[in-house]
This record gives sequence, structure tokens and C-alpha cells, in this order.
Amino acid sequence: MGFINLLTRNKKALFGLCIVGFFILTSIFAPFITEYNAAKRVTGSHVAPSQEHVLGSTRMGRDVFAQTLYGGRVSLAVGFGAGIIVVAMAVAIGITAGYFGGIIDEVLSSLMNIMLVIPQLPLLMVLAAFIGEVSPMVIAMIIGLTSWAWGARVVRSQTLAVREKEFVVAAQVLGEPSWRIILIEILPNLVSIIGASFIGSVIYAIMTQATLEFLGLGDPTSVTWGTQLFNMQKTSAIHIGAYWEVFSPIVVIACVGAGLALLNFAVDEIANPQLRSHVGLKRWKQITAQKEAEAAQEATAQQGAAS
Amino acid sequence: MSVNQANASVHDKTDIQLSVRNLCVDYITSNGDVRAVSNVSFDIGRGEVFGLAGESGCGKSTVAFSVCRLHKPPAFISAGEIIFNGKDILKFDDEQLRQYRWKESAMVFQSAMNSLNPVLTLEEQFCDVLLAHTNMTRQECIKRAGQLLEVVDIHPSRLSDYPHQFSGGMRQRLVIAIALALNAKLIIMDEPTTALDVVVQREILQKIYQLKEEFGFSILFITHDISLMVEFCDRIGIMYAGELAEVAPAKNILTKPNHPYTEGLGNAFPPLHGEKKRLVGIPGTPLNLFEVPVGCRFQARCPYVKDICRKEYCTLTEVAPGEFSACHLHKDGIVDIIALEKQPVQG
Amino acid sequence: MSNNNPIIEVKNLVKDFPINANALKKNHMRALNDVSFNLYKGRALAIVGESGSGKSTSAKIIAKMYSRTAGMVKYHGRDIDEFNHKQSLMEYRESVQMIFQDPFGSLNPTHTIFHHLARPLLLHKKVTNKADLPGRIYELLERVGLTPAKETAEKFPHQLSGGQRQRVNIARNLAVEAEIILADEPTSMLDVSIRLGVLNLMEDMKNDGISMMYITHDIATARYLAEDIGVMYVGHLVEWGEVDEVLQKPAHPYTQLLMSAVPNPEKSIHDNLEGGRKGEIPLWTPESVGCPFSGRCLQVMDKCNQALPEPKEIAPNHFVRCFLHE
Amino acid sequence: ADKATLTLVSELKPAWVRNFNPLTVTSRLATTNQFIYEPLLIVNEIKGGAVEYRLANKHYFSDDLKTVFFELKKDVKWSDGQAFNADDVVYSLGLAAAGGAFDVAGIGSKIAGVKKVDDFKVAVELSEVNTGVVSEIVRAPIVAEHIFSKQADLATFANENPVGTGPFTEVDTFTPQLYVQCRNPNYYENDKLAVDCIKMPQLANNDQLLAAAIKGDLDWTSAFIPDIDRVLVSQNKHYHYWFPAAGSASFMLNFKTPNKDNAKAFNDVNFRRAFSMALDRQAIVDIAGYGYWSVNEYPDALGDQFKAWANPDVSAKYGKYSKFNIEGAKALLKEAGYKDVDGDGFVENKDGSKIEFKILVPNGWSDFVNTVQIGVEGLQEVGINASVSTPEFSILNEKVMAADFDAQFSNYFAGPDPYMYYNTAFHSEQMDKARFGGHHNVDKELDKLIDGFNKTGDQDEKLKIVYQIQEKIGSNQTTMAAMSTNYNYQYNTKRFTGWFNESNPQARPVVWPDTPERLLHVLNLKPVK
Amino acid sequence: MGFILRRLVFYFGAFLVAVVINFFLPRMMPGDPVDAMLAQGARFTAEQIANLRLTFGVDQPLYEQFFTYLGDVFTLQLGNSTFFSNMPVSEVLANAFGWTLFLTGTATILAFMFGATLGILAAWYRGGKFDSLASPLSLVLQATPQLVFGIVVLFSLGVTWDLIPISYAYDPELTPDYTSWEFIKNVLHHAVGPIFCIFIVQLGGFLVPMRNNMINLLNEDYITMGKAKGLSNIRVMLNYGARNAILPSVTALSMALGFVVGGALVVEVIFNYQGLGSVLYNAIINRDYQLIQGQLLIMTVFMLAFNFLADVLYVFLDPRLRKGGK
Ligand SMILES: Nc1ncnc2c1ncn2[C@@H]1O[C@H](COP(=O)(O)OP(=O)(O)OP(=O)(O)O)[C@@H](O)[C@H]1O
Ligand SMILES: Nc1ncnc2c1ncn2[C@@H]1O[C@H](COP(=O)(O)OP(=O)(O)OP(=O)(O)O)[C@@H](O)[C@H]1O
Ligand SMILES: [Mg+2]
Ligand SMILES: [Mg+2]
Repeated sequence: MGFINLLTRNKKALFGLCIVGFFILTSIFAPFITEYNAAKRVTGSHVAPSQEHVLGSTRMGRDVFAQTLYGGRVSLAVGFGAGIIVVAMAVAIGITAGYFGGIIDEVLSSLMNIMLVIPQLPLLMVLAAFIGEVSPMVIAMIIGLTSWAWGARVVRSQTLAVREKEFVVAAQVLGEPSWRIILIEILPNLVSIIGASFIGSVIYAIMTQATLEFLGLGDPTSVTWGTQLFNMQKTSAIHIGAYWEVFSPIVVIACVGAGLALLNFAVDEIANPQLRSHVGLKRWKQITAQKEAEAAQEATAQQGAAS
Repeated sequence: MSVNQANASVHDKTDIQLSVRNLCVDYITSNGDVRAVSNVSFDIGRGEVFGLAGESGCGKSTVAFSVCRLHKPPAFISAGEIIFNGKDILKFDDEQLRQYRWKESAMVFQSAMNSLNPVLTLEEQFCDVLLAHTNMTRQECIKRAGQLLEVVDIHPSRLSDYPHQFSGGMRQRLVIAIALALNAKLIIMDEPTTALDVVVQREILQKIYQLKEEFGFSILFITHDISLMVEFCDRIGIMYAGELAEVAPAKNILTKPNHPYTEGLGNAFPPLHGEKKRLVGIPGTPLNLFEVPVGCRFQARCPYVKDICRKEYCTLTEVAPGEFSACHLHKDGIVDIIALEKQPVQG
Repeated sequence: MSNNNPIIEVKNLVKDFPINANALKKNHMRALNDVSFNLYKGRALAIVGESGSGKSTSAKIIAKMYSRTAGMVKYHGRDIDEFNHKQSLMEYRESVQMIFQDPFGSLNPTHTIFHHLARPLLLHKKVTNKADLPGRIYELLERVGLTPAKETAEKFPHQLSGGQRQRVNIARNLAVEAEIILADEPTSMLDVSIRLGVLNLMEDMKNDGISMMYITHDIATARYLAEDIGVMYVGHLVEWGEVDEVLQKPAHPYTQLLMSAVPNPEKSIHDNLEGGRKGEIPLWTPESVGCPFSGRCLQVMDKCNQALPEPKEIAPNHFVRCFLHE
Repeated sequence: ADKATLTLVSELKPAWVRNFNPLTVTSRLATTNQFIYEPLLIVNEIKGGAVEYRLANKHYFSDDLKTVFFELKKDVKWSDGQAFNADDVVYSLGLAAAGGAFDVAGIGSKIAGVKKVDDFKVAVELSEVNTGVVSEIVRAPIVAEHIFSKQADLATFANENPVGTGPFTEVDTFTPQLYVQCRNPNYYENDKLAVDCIKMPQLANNDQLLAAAIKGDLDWTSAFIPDIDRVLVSQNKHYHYWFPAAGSASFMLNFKTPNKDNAKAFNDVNFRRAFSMALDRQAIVDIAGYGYWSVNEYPDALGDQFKAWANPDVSAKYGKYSKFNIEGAKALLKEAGYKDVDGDGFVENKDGSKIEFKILVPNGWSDFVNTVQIGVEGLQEVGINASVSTPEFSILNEKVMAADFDAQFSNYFAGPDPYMYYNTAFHSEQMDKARFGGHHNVDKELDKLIDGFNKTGDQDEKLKIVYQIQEKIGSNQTTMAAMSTNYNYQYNTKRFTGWFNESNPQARPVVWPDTPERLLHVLNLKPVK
Repeated sequence: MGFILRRLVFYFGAFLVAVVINFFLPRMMPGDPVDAMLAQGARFTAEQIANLRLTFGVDQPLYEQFFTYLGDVFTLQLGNSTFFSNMPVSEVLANAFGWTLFLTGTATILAFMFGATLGILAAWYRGGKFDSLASPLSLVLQATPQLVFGIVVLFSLGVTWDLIPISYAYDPELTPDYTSWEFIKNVLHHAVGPIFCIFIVQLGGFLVPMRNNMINLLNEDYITMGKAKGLSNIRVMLNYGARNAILPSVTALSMALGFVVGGALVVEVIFNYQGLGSVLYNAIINRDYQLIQGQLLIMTVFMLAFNFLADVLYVFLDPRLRKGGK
């Protein structure tokens, strides 16, 4: 599709896509990359990185490399799962509010605004504590169900803008049913903001999951980047000098965040052509500089000739 | 390209305010470069109203922006000279340019709605330009601003208002007042009234004309409404696909077109009086600048197209005193286009 | 005026919009006040007037995009409110179609031209067999001069020029075989050189028996296309009738002002405006009284501020709302 | 001269709030008991319950064992100079006897009444014979009657300027981040006390404690510090530690599990024995316990603290089931008819029904979570389909008490003798009161034996009872012992000497407020010159 | 003023909803403060536990608790914190409030100032080296959890190099004295690490939107007009560009400030900073209902207050929202 095309043509997007894709692939194919079970003891405590254990081991004698790979499965799944829930809810609520307007809009907008003023992290923490045993999937659910408000707001305002477009009026005059107008006429026009909101939610979900787990509100027996951090904290890996255990999850979280951020940057550019920095701009700068240099040369030459 | 190309001017040297010579502007895009303005040359005399007309996208605004050197990144002036009062403004350095802008040539944009800064009061918008170019004190500036408002029939007490508090027509007049602030010698007006209703449009144009008479500035006037242009301008340049197709006195342009494109434009306006008949306008679509053909740029839409038009480029030449045309038909001595037998055209 | 029955009959139409509404107080503006006109088969009615005078509003009411505050709109003698059930509403939608001002906005950038034409055909069951669809679409495209049809159908709107897009819009109307077309400034955003092509296409449709309402700023094209013309000012239809009659002998001061302001190569910029002077355009509310033009009228009389003049037929099929013609 | 100030961390809190009222358990500062309010006596757990008299001189039971008498020291003064006497004790124990919120030791139901015999002798009447009750009674704080009886509401009384009998009653500095308590001018053992002041920096969590310890700011702590040799001792040569054995911790299967299929296996002693044999206790101790714990192979999970009470016969008979032995466990399962019928790698019941369960362990208890994970590794290896579940503590607690779960891992607290352990872990009356008796195996005979322990004052008798208890539990493999836990204790020799440690094991060295022995400890410290 | 009034009504409604949620949320959490003490390994007998529960009075029926709570909220009696040794919740929050405000407020305002300035520069020199580096970089930083920065900064600067303190808002040995330079220096020294972590994460949140806004604005006619007027670049950039581009960022700033009160939880926990973040964390871990409630309440109130402030500020900064003229 054109969207994909645009994405791949954008250098930042491509770079971001590569990073994210890399981590997705490595976690999917984890069993082919490492022979170790991430949840079992495979060597001694805090073994430094070596040929056998590329990223060393944890206090529990688990292979950090394997944990990081398998942890990616869960962390990314949570990120993308929560992202999907967020976007689904944001789109459903935002479009409904924006398209139907009136009292429906009033009610849904108030709901969004209230959701927005309720502090997120505490809400998540309380909910996590409430549920008691929060597996990563539960975290994804909680994040998904509590974080849609911002996206819904954006979708709503964009829907309002699109709804005013004449092609929507044309469809109405044609007698298209509302659901068709929403799904076929309006929705495709929201793709880029939905994309941005999705990526944003994924980033948020990955970060939040890591934070919750780090604070001890997750399931310590699951293997995720967050529990890796939790365990390294609990076993004072830093004091011991087991930097490999500290930095593996931190580096991958940061990398995935960076990759997604770059993607988002690019999606922004796609949604808003004015932000696109085209190849032309660079060439324009070159040509202008060149011309200025020539002019300067000419000026000195003339001066030389005159004197 | 012919170097000794005729300058579309009827003025003697001393009377020339602005002289554009072989102006070429390129847009540097990721899909390649396009020459949006190609070899455009014309002069504007002191106190003259010179009109540029043509279809959307033919490069009118690009010319206008170049004259103030306001063209933005993808646009790049690749050749030519823009001589204002004997100096080539394309060679100005930043400071010279800053001095030149507004003091020498001011600009009125298409949409007044967007050309006033929405968060500054009028007073600030008047004063910043006065303070930047003169030694006036703030007090004097405010006084001057008040006078300028009166010139355009707006009460000076409204200086402390914000742009959104004025109607569209008033805003357009406000911009004109700002353009008058420094007694600029040339005012460029890029479709200054397109967004307005006809009644307001006429009022404003009358006001501008009156001010022109009073202050004696020249005007570069851009629009695609030829009827309006004929009423308002002294001379008119017709642009097609980045080139000047024809330059002629306003009175002649519709009655005695020297270029098939001009003729087509004239035929595109249904008359207000007289017999109703089916008009055809200009067949085809405007030229895609990425696909510039060899020869004349109008060839694809021209009803009189000949072999030579497909092979040879035609420069702007004087076909009658003060009338210039870039058409091969004239080269062959055929001058009266209307007299030509028309070929049937498909819509 | 043709003596057959009107297809659309608009009578004393009034439309109020809420403005500055808040929970405590509801203010209204009157966008249309006591507007009456008819649309006939094979004829076009042009509506001219300045921005905000209510031209689009009247069209949108006919298209059932807006409800009305008062007055009557009849389609073949039936109140259009009767067309409210799924079935009958579709029938009405099938008969009344619109062409919009913005050729960029009226086609969905995410769909191909094919989709834009397939929908009306399928929705209104003009094509029941999917296999016939492409053929029918190519036929329509050819009819509006978009050749080669097959290639055009595969394009996205942004790959077409403005004129081509308006042609697609027209094709869309042709697809449902609409009886009435409400064209809201269909050419105002088009370039002079392609404007005529679209107008000619519309004229052909009219000549094929379609009834047309042509909303425009451009009096010259109104005259070119339409048989009848109505001049609107601040929600009021101030003068209407046969187009040449109205334009050659404008009776209402506002029409006169408008005519004197229209750019005309035969005139000079120095010619004075006639009939009215510049001034603020009033905000009409349900409480306002008098003639809306009284504030700017050169021949204003006392009674102009007290009551709205009733329409008067000053010549066959030439109506005016002005006390000067009492 | 400079004061000898001892820096200790007896509590982790986000801020200090000035409250020295020992009757408000949740809000009083941790240095209130013992350091301000001395106990009547201290039962030295490490020395098998040897008594160290403090405010009391002597205590003894009446012949019918239904009354305990306390004779009080006569030279004790409150820090405001008032004399300490039996009225204070009667008032204080009276509060406890009344039960309710001020019965902070939870002894109300065990005491029938408190009587003043004379100015320096008090009689505590028991509701039933209970020879172990003294250690509980002396946990009730002894407060100054002349201050406390005048307070309108003891629940809100913050006692900001405490009047006590203990060594550090004068509050010198008090900010939310730091407070200092200094020497009681009227302290009856001022000649023995070498520490002038104790300083309590506010620390919110273990990490901060560790950071402060590394910098050498702290003298006496009882924190859990992972890998202490590498983390702390190697960073600061003045630090030392001693991890004496504390309670024990065991896996247990719920005999009353609502899961019918699991119940079949859980109620089979062979299954439980195989379970026990699958536990790699050494790995648990070394990895999850950082080597601080010790392997617990007692068939009744008794733990090292009570080595002296262990019955060698029981160990000989059932000890093999408490030793890590994968092959043995497999063989035992096979022998008992558990087979992997459906080929999923895990054994099924004889009738082919599935055995599959989760072992609960509280979320946040990392060392225990790790323990269970190591345990599960072994279980899975022998073919038992167990996995870990980490619910919130309160959820776990509720489920375990209600017998609505399959398996859990729990620790036990120890008292001066094994009574507390046996009572909380195996007495059927305790099973719905706490998570300790989560196996829900009701054995009335066992109950009787446990009850009998405190019905006698005779030490040999007690040992005999314990031997019988061990036989019962051991033969039944009611729980599956994992390890003996330890007390955490770190000390800094830079400023003070006289610390208790392995070569000087005078008492439990812990500084947390539920360790009365810390009073003995502080009295033993001497500043380094 | 109608606009402000309507917002006020909304805020009051939102406040009430928040109060209700604040009441029920903590109560949905399993366990009570006694459980929390047990979970932390406290060694109580069953009897002791029963006695302890008496002191917490959690046995009223829910609806009764709710009405008591509702009354208390409006009289600012938020109860006592169990974990903070029975200190009144309002006092606990008051103590922590200042520190959080200082920490997060400073970081947010710094982030805003730097972000906005750099965003303007990036847009102005768009496509240049600075822009192509700073803009994506700041986004990347924004997408990195505070957790990561917290850990890295704490252990590199704090533990390994011992450059910054790793606990507290100031040295506990010092007595707070806000007039002494010694003390202030100490406070600043303690704040550097956490402020940096919050700052770096928030930076992108201001930089990128500011840049994008500014890029959009730079195509506006009034910017071109500013240039055409011959004004200096700085003037155009600030008075014409930034002045307009900053509008949306001001809303973002107020929102961010609204989150200040609970925003930096992770950083505060990592740096043991005695602000509201660590208070909340401890309250949740220790099932301190009253404290959680109080905290959520003031966080919401703050959010609402700053949202409201944003509304007012926006009206103040954007003359288009002000009514007036004639
Ligand atoms: N930023 C740009 N990037 C690339 N091409 C551009 C850009 N701006 C203008 N052009 C191209 O330059 C040509 C001339 O544009 P210009 O705006 O000067 O036309 P115009 O005659 O003023 O049209 P209009 O009447 O619509 O204002 C057009 O073909 C247009 O496509
Ligand atoms: N949905 C609406 N809500 C409120 N006011 C409206 C609405 N639609 C139109 N109006 C108002 O009604 C008046 C008439 O509007 P309308 O769009 O009919 O004018 P118009 O003559 O079509 O103008 P234009 O030539 O600009 O299209 C205007 O003042 C407009 O502000
Ligand atoms: Mg233009
Ligand atoms: Mg309209």
C-alpha cells in the first residue's frame, strides 16, 4: 500500500523499522538463536559474559542472553497487544464521538477528559495491586483499557475534520449508511494518526510494563525485560558488578523505544507532508551554497580585474 | 536561448521602476527539478500597473516572490536579473535585502486572513515595520499607523484590536495600509481580492487605484480574472507554463490577442450581455512541468499548432509597438489570430 | 416560465442556526428567511449572492442535509419530510444529488475513481450484476470525457486535475440517474481554462432533462448556464426570474449594485457602484425586521426599516422584493 | 568528650514521625521497646530459652502452674526520677489482660488477671496451664503508670517525650530524616552502658540501606543484603556479618484441595515423599539463599535452630525422603503407580487423571520465589507438573486459610522452643488462622501432643513429646522441608566492639524491634578508642 | 467568559467523578495495612493480628465509609496514614508536596524552556545538522523509560563515580534552613540527578511538537509577510513564528505541570526522594488506603487545576479566543 511505501522510503522510518523488526524477529526466533531455557538455571550465579553465555548469567544462573530474547517476546507482545487494545478503543470511541456529535459526543468527550485527568501510573499501580497476580497479559489489558483517552481525543478531532469534508457529505447525500461512511469513507483517512497513536501506545505500554514490573507489581516468574530489571535490582547486580545483567534489558528497551520513536517521527511526516524533509531540501541547500560561492568568487575576480 | 531577446517594455530607461531579465526559477524536488518560471522578462514603469495573468500554476506567484526575494526553499532562482532602480536585487546581501524589503517594494498577499499575525495587535504590526526601517519613536509610529488606517477608511482607534476582530474586506485594507507604511515604490499584489465578494473587491481596487494616483507607486498585479485585470491594469503579461506568452496593453489583450492562449482565455469568459452561445475555452489540461515538450509549450492545446511549434522554441518578440508575443504564427507574418480559420476542437 | 409542474417547490423556507449557544441562552441567526422558488425539469435555476447569503443552506435543505425551521419543500407535490423511511429516503436520495465546490474535498483520497462510481451504482441498484460494473463505469467516464476510461478508473483522486475531479463528481450524479442536481459552486475552484468544460457538461445534462440548481458567485456563468436566476442577500431572495430579464433590467438596488461590481472588460475601474453603498452586512436574526438591504440602499425609505417587502411580479417571470416597486 | 553514638537501622520507613507510645504498634518508632521500655525479662532464644532478668529479678510458677509470679528489681527508676514498682507492671499487664487494641502482645485470652502481691511482686493468673506463656507475657511493654493512666486516649497518645526505664530515653534530635535517642540519666545499669546515644537515619528501602552501609555510615543493621561478601564486605573492611539459624521453610500440599484429581495424589504419602526428594535443597540454599540459609533435611522440617530437639530415630527412618534424589523420587512415583499416561512428560494418577498444580508464594518475596522456582525445576524433572504462582500476600493468605489452593511455600517463625513452630504449623486449630498450617491435615492425636507441650514444666517430658510429634509428622511427610532460614545481621567494627557473632553467640543479634535480645546486645557494645 | 464558565462546570463534574473513583479504587485492592505489615515479614500471632485490625476501623459498611469520606474531602480531613505512623494524610502530603513540586516542576519548566527553544531553532534551521540530530534524538530520549535513566544515572553518577547523592532531598544531618546557602546548595546537589532524569525524558515532549508546529507555521502567509516587511530574522522567528507556535505547547506545559504531582514516581522511588511519588509508591505497597485516596485526590485536583489554568492561559495568549472587537 501507499502507506507502507511512504514508510519504507523515509530513512528514519526505515531505520526505526529495522530496529523494531530486528527485535521482533530475534524474539520470535529465540529458540533458534539460543539453546538455553530462559526460565531455568543453566550455569552458576552471575557468570560473566563468555563464549558459552554471551551476556553472562543472572544470580539464578539463568542465561541473560536467552532471557533478553525470550523477554522480548513477552514485552513486545504486551506492547503490541496493549497498543491494539488502545487503538481499537480509541478509534471506536473517537470516531463515534466525532461522527455522531451531539449528546453522544458530549458524553464520550467527558469520558475522555475524565480519563485524561486521572493519573495513569497510580491508576495502573492500584489496578495491578487489585488484581493481585498480574501476568504480562493482564498488564497489557490494564494498560489497554486505561490509556485510550488521548488517542480517542485525537481520533475524534480528526474525525470532526474529516466529517466536514465534502466527500462525506457526498456519501450521505448518496444515501450510504452511517456504518459504511465511518468504516469505508472516514476510517482510511485516519490511518496515519491511528498509526501514530498505535506506535505511541506501544512505546507507552512497553515502558509502563517495565516500570510496573520493576516496581514489583508484576509477575516475577515471567520472563520479560521488566522482570529482568526487577531481578537485577533485587539481587543488587550493580553492586556486584554484574553490569551485563543491568545493561542488557536497559539497552534493548532503549533501542526498541528508539526504533518506535523514529517510526513515529516518520508517521508524523507522512500524516503531515509539511514535515517531510525531502531529498530536494538537501540539494537545494547544496545548490544555493554553490551559487553563493560562485558569486563570491566572481566578486573577488572582478575586484582583481578592477585593481 | 536568444540573448538579445526583446524586453517587454514600452518605457525608456529612466522611467523604469523594475526590470526583470530572463528570470528562471526552479523548484528542486525529490522527483527532480522543475523550471516553474522560465526566461521571464518584463519591465514595470514608475506609476504603472502591470498585470500578470494566467492559469493556476503557471508561475505568477513564483515571479512575485522572486521580485521580493521571498522565495522559499524548494524554489531556487537559477538565472536572471531583477533590477530595481538600477540595482540587481539578486546580488544583495542580507542587510541590503532587509533594507530593500518593504521600503522599496511591499507585498499584499492573496489572503489577508492569513497574512496578518493573529496574536499581535495591529499597532504592533504597524510599528515593527516602521521601527525596523526608520528612526521613528514608538509614539511617532503609532501616529503614523493611525494616519495609514485613515487612508484606508478604518478608524485609528482600532489600532489596539487584533486581526480576527476585522471583517475580510477590512483586513485586506489593513494589509494595504501596512504596505503603504514606508511609501514603497513598488507594491506587489498577488491575488489581493480573490477571496472577497465582488462588491468589496471593487471597492478595494478603487481604493488602491486612488492611492496609487496619490502616492505614485507602481503595482505588480496578479490575478486570473482577466476581466478584472483589463479594467485595472495598464499593461498585462499573460503567462503560460512558466513563460510569458504575451505582453500587451490591457485594452488590446482581449480584443486583439497576439497568442492563441490569450485568445483561449478570452473565450473562456462568458459575456454578461449579448447573444448566448456555446463557448469552448481552452481544450486539454495545463502543462505538466515535468514533461516540457520540445518547441512551444502550448502546442498540445493550441488549435493552430504547426510543425514548427513542435520543433522550435519561440521567444517573446515584439509583434507590434508595445505588443509582444511568443508565438511562431507571428514569425510567419500571420498577426491577426482571430482571422485564422478555426479548426474544430473536441471538448 | 415553463408551464409544467415544478419538480421541487420551495415555499416560504426559513432556517435558523444556533449561534454563541451556551447552556443558559440560545441565540439564533436566521440563515434563510421566507425563501420561495421552484425547480423545473430541464431548466437550471442559478442562485447568486455574496458569501454567507444562504445559498448553500437552501441547497442543503433540499438535499435533506439540514432540517428546516419553517416553510415547505415539496418534491413532485409531496412534502420531503415524507421521505423519511429507509426505503423512501433512498428513493429521494436517488433523485436529488449534489455537486460540491471543492473538487479536492469531494472525492475520498483513499479510494480509486472506480470505487467512487461503483458505490452509487451498487447502492441504488443501477447495476445488479457485478460483472456489468466495470462496463457501466467506463461508459460513465467516457460520457463525462474522461478517457481513456479504464486507466482513469484505476487512478486515485490526487492523480487527477481539478477539472477531471469535477467530471468524476458529475459522473457520480449521472450514475444514480438523478432527477435534480444541486450544484454548489461547482466551478469556483477550477481554473478559467477548464471551467467551461465542466459547465458545458452540466448544460448537456440539463438538456437531457435534469433539473438543476446552480449556485455561484459568478454572474456571467450563471447567465451562461441557467434559464432562471435568483439573487440572494442575507438569507433573503431579493429578486428572481428569467435570467436575461433580471440581469438586463435589475430592479432591486442590491442586484444593481452587484451588476455594477462584476468585473467587466468593457468597463473601467473608475466607474461608480450603483444601487448601494459599501457597508456592514447585517446579521439577520429571527427578531430582525425590515429589508436587509436598507442599511446600504441609496434609495432607502422609512418603511424599509419597518417591514420586509412582499415579492412583486414586475414583469412576466420577474419578481422583486422591494418597496420601490410597490 | 565526644559521645559514643551508635547508628542503627531498626525499621525502614519513608519518614520518621515522633511517636514513642509502645501501645500503638503501627505508629510507634521501632526503638521504643527495650530501648525506652525495658521488659521484665528476656527469653534468650539462641540459648534454648535461657532467661535474662531485666526489670524482674525472678519469676516462678505456682504449683498448679496456673499463676506466674514476677519479683521486681528495687533500684529501678523511671527516667523522670520516679520509682518503678509493681503498680506500673500491674497497670501495663492489666492493659494486655483486657485484650483489644492495647493488647499488643496478643495475650489477653491467655491471662485471667493481674494482681499486685506487694510493691515489688506481681502475680499473673493464667486462663489455663501454659508453661510457655512467660515468653509471651514479657513482650507486653511495661509503661509508666503515672504517665499513661493520665492519658485520655491511649490510641492517639504520641508520647513524644517518653519516660522510660530503658537506656535511651532522651530524644535529642528529631527530624523526619533522622532522630537520636540518648542516655537515660536515671538508668539503673548506667555503669554497664557504654553507648551514649543511638542514631536512627531514615531509610526507605534495602537499596538505600545498602548504599549507606557501603559508605560506612551504619553500625548495626539486620537487612537482607544479597551476596554480602561481594556487595558489602569487600567494599568496607569494617563490616562483618553473622547469619544464625532462624525458623524453617517448607513446601506443602493442600490435603483438602478443591481439585479432586490433585487431592488423590496429595493425600498419598508416597507422592509427598517423591515431592520432597525432588527438592534440590543445596541449590536452594546456595542460589536462592545466597548461602545464608542451611539445608533442612529434618523429616518434620524442624530446622537447625532446634537441632537439640531432633529425634535421631525419626531422621534415620525417614531422612532419606528429605534428601535430594531425583532417581529415587522417580522410582518412588513409579512404584506407587504414578505413570505418564498421555506422554506430556508428567505423571498422572493411577486412574489416569491429571496431576497439575501451582505452588503459591507471595509476590515480592524474591528469595522464596526463587526457592520455589528451583523446587519446581526438580519437580518437573521427576515428572510432577508443578509451576509457580505469585499472588499478592493477602490473596495468598486468604486462599491458604480457606484451603482454596493446591500447594504453597511458607516459612515459619521460631520461638525459644519448638512449640511455636509445631503449634502454628500442625495444630488443627491454627489452620484457618494463618498460612502456616496450609496443608490442612487434621490429626487430633497430634493436636493433643502439641497441647501437652506447655502443660508440663518438665524439660524431659517436653523432649519426649517433641519426639512423638516428630514421629507423627515424619512418617506422614506432612510438609516438605526446604531450608532453615537465617537471621540477617551486619555490624561495623569501626566504632564499636563487643558485637555478638559466631564466636560470641550470646543472643540473637538482630536489631529489629521484635528481638528483645537487642537490649542485651547494646549493653555489650563498647566504643573503639 | 461563557467558555471559562463551561469549563468550570466540567471541572467540577470531573472532580466529583474523581472523588468517587478515588474512594473505590483503593478499596478494590486486596488486603489491608495489617496484611501489608505481615507481607513485609512482621511476626505477629493470630491474636496480635486480630487486635491490630481493631485499630484500623475498616469494618464500616462501604456506603457509610463513602459518605464519611465525601464529607471529609470537602473539609480537607483526609484521615491518617497508617504507614506514616498515623500522621494526618494532609500533613504527609503537605510535607512531600513541596519537594515534588520543586523537583518535577523545575525539570518540567527546564524541559519546556529548552525544548521550546531548541524546537524553534530546529524548525528554523530545518533539515540542517542540528535539526536532523536533535529532533529524532529527543524523541528517542522521550521513548526511553525514566526507569532506565534513573538506574543509569543513579549507578553511574551516584554509585560508581560518587558525584551525586543517591538518597534524600537534602542531607539528613542538616537542619532545613531555606535562607542558608549551604542548605540550598545541598538541596540542589541532591536534586541534580532526579531533575536530569525527568528533564531528559520530557525534553522531547516539548521539542518535537514545538518544531512541528513551527514548521507548519513557517508556511503561513503572515510569516512570509513578516519577512517581506524586512524585519530581522530573530524578530520574525520570535514574534511571528514562536509566538504562535508556542500556543499548543503552553497547553502541553500545563498538562505536564498537572502531572507533576504524581509524575516522577519512578525517579523519586529510585532516588529515594521524599516527594509525592515515593509517598504514593509506599502507600500502595503498604495498603495505606487513606494515603492513596488523599494522594489520588490531590493529583486529580492538580490536574484539573492546571487544565483549567491551561484553558485560561490559552484564552489569554490567543486573542482569537477572546471575545471583543465591536
Ligand atoms: N513548494 C513547491 N514545490 C514544488 N513545486 C512548486 C512549489 N510551489 C509551486 N510549485 C510549482 O511551481 C509552479 C508555479 O507555481 P505558482 O505558485 O507560481 O503558480 P501561480 O501562477 O501563482 O498559481 P496560482 O494562480 O494557483 O496561485 C506550479 O506548477 C507549482 O506546481
Ligand atoms: N451548520 C451551520 N451552523 C451554523 N451556521 C451555519 C451553518 N451552515 C451555515 N451557517 C450560516 O448560515 C449562513 C448562510 O450560509 P451558507 O453556507 O448558506 O452561505 P452561502 O451563501 O452558501 O455562502 P458561500 O458563498 O460562502 O458558500 C452563514 O452565515 C453561515 O455562517
Ligand atoms: Mg499564485
Ligand atoms: Mg456556500
